[in-house]
Amino acid sequence: MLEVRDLNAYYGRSHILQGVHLRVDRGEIVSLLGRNGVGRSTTCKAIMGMVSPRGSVRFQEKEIAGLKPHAIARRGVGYVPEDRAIFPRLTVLQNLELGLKKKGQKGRWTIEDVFQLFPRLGERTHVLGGFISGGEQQMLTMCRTLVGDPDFIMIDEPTEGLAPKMVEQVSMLIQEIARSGISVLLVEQKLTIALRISHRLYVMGRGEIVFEGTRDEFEADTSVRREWLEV
Amino acid sequence: MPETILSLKGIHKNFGESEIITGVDLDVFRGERHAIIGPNGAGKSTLFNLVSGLYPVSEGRMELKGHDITKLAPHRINRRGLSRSFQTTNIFPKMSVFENIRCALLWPMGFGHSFWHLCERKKALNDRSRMVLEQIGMADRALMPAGALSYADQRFLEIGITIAGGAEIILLDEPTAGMSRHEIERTVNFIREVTEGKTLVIVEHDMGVVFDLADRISVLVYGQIIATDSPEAIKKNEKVREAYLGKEAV
Amino acid sequence: MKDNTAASAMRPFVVKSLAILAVVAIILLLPQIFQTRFAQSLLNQIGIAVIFALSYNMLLGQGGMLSFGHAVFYGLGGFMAIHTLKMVNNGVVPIPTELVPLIGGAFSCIFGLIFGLISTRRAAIPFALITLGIGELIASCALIFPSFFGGEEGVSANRWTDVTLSPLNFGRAGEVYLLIAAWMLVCVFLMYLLTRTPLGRMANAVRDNPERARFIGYNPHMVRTIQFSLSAFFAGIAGSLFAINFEIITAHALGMMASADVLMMTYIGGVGHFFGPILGAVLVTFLQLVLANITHAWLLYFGLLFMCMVLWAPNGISGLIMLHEPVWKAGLFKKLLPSYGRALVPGLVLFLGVIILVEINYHLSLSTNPESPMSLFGIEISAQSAPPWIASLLLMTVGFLFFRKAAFQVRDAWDEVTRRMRKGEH
Amino acid sequence: MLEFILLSCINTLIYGLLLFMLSSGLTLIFGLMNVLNFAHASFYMLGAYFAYEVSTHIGFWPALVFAPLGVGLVGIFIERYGLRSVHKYGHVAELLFTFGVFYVVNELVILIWGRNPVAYKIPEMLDFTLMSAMGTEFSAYRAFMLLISVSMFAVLFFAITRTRLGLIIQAALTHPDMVGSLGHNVPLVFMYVFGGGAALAGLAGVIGGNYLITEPAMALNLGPIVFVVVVVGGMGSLTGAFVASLLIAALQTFAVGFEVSLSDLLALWGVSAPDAGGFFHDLLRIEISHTRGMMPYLFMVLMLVFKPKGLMGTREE
Repeated sequence: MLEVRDLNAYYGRSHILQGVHLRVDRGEIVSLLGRNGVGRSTTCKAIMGMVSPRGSVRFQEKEIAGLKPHAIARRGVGYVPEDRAIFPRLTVLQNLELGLKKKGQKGRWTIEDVFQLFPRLGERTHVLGGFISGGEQQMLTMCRTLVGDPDFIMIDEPTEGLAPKMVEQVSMLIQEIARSGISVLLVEQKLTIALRISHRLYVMGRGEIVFEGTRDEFEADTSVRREWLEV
Repeated sequence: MPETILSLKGIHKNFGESEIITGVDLDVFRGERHAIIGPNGAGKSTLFNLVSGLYPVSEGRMELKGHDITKLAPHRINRRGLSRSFQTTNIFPKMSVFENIRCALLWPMGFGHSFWHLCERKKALNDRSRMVLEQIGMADRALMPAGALSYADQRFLEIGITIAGGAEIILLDEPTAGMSRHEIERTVNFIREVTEGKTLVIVEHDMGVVFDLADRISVLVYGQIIATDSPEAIKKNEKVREAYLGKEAV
Repeated sequence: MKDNTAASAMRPFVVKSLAILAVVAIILLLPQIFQTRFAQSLLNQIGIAVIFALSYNMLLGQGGMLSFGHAVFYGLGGFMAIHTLKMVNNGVVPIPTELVPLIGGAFSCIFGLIFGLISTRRAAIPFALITLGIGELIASCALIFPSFFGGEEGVSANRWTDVTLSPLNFGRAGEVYLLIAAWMLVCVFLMYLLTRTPLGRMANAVRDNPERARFIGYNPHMVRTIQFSLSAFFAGIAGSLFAINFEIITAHALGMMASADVLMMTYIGGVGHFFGPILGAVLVTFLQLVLANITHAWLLYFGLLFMCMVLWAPNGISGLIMLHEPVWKAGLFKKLLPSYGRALVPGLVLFLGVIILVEINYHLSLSTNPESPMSLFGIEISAQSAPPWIASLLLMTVGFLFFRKAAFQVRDAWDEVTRRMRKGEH
Repeated sequence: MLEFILLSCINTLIYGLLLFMLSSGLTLIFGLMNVLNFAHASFYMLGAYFAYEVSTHIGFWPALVFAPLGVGLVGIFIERYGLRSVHKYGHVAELLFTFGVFYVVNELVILIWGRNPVAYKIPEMLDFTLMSAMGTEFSAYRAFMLLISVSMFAVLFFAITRTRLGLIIQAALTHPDMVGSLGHNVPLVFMYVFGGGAALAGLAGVIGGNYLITEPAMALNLGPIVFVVVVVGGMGSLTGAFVASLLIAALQTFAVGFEVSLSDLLALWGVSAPDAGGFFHDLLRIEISHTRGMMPYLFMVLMLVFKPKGLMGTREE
């Protein structure tokens, strides 16, 4: 579904991504792990066209590197950024409506589905986005991207700063998304959820991929963990 | 009884509706290496931004060497002997590496806003700039524009700017972010070396670095410090394990 | 070994001193070479413009402060100087003419300090707006304080006095040139030295990253304020020299358009290098005086030139020159020349088309009798007939198409050169 | 006195709404794109000149439609082929670019229409006295201006709060990147907003150009005042711009009526002004009405000293 080859990105003159490659197949949950500042978010932004990439990004057999973000989004790529980016002056409902690419768009997920799944959001349709809790914001931002009917979605650090109960809900939603046929690239720092729900994992260090493999391979290879992830 | 150099009393900080720091009390002792750890979003960087004066505190009192610094502007706090680094690289990108360091030395060496001295003519200033460059291992790149350095080198320069002035208390915000194990080791040694005899407060994710460097550790969770203790005691602390490291603590 | 290093350390010093001496000699000899009245006046105005533009670059280039009201300090200095001259004329105070610019400068500096405190709290856009407002404020003050600003007709005085330090009495334009040249050399030298002082360095640091500057002990507001008032000082000197040169100054000198002129002059010269504004001042003043005699449309050409610079050469002429320095050193400059040559011809064609269009339009809208024939490049044409219009549009279209093609060739040539230089490095 | 107050109130309202018509576009563009459009008052001038041209050939009513449209197109062209390409050099470069546009438009207007004011007149149809109260005449054209500006704000308000494009604009004010990655073409939206802001300024020119005067200096005269409005109101705040527009209009309108000077005040206290010449003489003789031109700037400077964020500003450094 998504194939990234030799992806490079620069901020000013500093070389942030140095030849990243990764692959996500249909219906898969793939995790991208790594410490703060190794370039995970930049990878997402480069795929999304928000930082100008050099290299190849093929999505559903077509090259998308170099396109504008909105064009990439219209091809079916969704992105949930780390900072959630809820529009604070718009209501919950308006936030969701902006997720639709066209007015009245109907896809795998509709706004009604979202409200059914998360009654909490349904109760607060007319509350301004700036006045809902962090957990609700996380749900809202994921749902906002979902109603735009992407075939592939990148989720950047969805559990950051959430209470354990919310974390549980988020990971359930991610699995739900994958079941509906949407591929997921999950960017995480913590291992707990990533290990539990993803099919394959990539580990990033300093602008390149330093490990790729299945869950079992990852569990077996403790040296990667030690060098690039934890403690 | 060790002497307290930095003391925070009942610090609160809210941005609009959301309260990020919800009552922090902390005493940092002179000469210790103090690490602040905690999950993402716990407010560690915010705490640094409060202490260094970038944000005004909503409530509470901060003292540096016994003087109230609660309402002081960043440059005033800096002049009292507190220097900090940033999590995201924050240097002077268009100026040369040497110039970056030299600028950081101007105020501590008493040049102030003077426009009657020529920087080139001040031997002590230039000697010390070169010394700091040697320390951070960048003497060979002194004339390169700082923006053209590699990411890791920019991180070193960032720390270089922070320690150059010889501040008594140094705050480092995730100095090893984005580095490999190898570079991290180099950085830890370097930090240990340059903060010898000074007070260090460090925010860090990497537990290896924390347990390696710190004399004492504070754990910040949801805007509150739930424990401050020696590394060994923190490792054993049940509350910390539960709140932060999780059940699968490695 | 030791002697060797000392000698090699000495060499740049000697070369530098010789170069400076040569420049001083040339500046002093210039009026001997160009002796017409026009040349005299041009040289005087260039000298003034150089100081003014450099003082402006202390804000824009070195401090990252885009000011739309810098002429305020030029004008205030000028008015102070002219009042001082008047008092000397009336025998109230015996101040030698050579030192009058110092008084104008000091006067501006005081106002610079006051306005600097108000306006430099923030840089970039808010600063630009505030300077614009202060500029307008002072300009409108000019109308209600006639005793200082002289109302519509301005203030005039006589520069010819016996109260001088030197044997000169500044009756002739040539003598004024010496005064201007001397002040110009001193000011250029001082402003150059300023860039190398702690304040100058911190101005750069604050320009690049004000937040970080606060964490190495500096208050960006204070650094900017001091830089701002020093810049006002030099602008005041330039304004005083203007007053001495013309013996009259009006409120136009401190208005918005005067501020715009110095901004555009400096930017065209280039703000990234110290010598940029000097180039800009020389070029623009020259064009201004020469072209203003030939065409009414000078300001339009000036504006278009400025916009082209903003769009395609944001570092100005000096930036363009310095871009070629490494290419020249690598001996690859000749690789670029063919593509430049190919771009030059269509560029000139395009330019010619624009000129014809502008000139016939000016003739139609401004001349008393639009039907009368006009002369363009020595050719008599009628602005109301079709041929010149067609010719102009044709030239513009053809020129544009070929110029675009040539622009791609220039880019390719540059890519090639950069590739080669990279290879050479490794 | 009552008559003066009534007259001044009406003038304030008209002038204030005109100012707001200009500053609303400017504030919106600033809030959205972080571009301070120096050429904004040039669009106002172009609106007046276009309207003059159209109304001499076809009539005023077509001009009311076509002139703002034309100015909007000019704005779109400038955004698409100029501003967007200097964006990569930063905000100062963008400001310099719009400053260049301002300068060149000024010269082009002189080139095409000459240096003298053109005879852009109020349409005869509206050139009569609508009503007069307490000796004050209220012309139909003023009523028309009020009508146009008020209805325009109704449309603008509706467009921003109710339409999908308005929602996208509001969202892009805080998170332009996110709006893009949801599949909305943000650069295109920016272009429309820039064009819309220009058209708004153009409309102000159409209805203001004949009420005031249509001449090459009109952009230079009004431009800085519009900036004052934006600064005083707080950068990027529409409500702030509205309040500041009316405030500054009131300040300038009411100032005209007070022909009182310091020496008159002193005379009230029984002190007669010393008859010395010079600076203090000037100071004592200034009548409040003379300060009309400098009022806005003085107000702005005072504002900056005491409340640098502006009336309703939320932005910090």
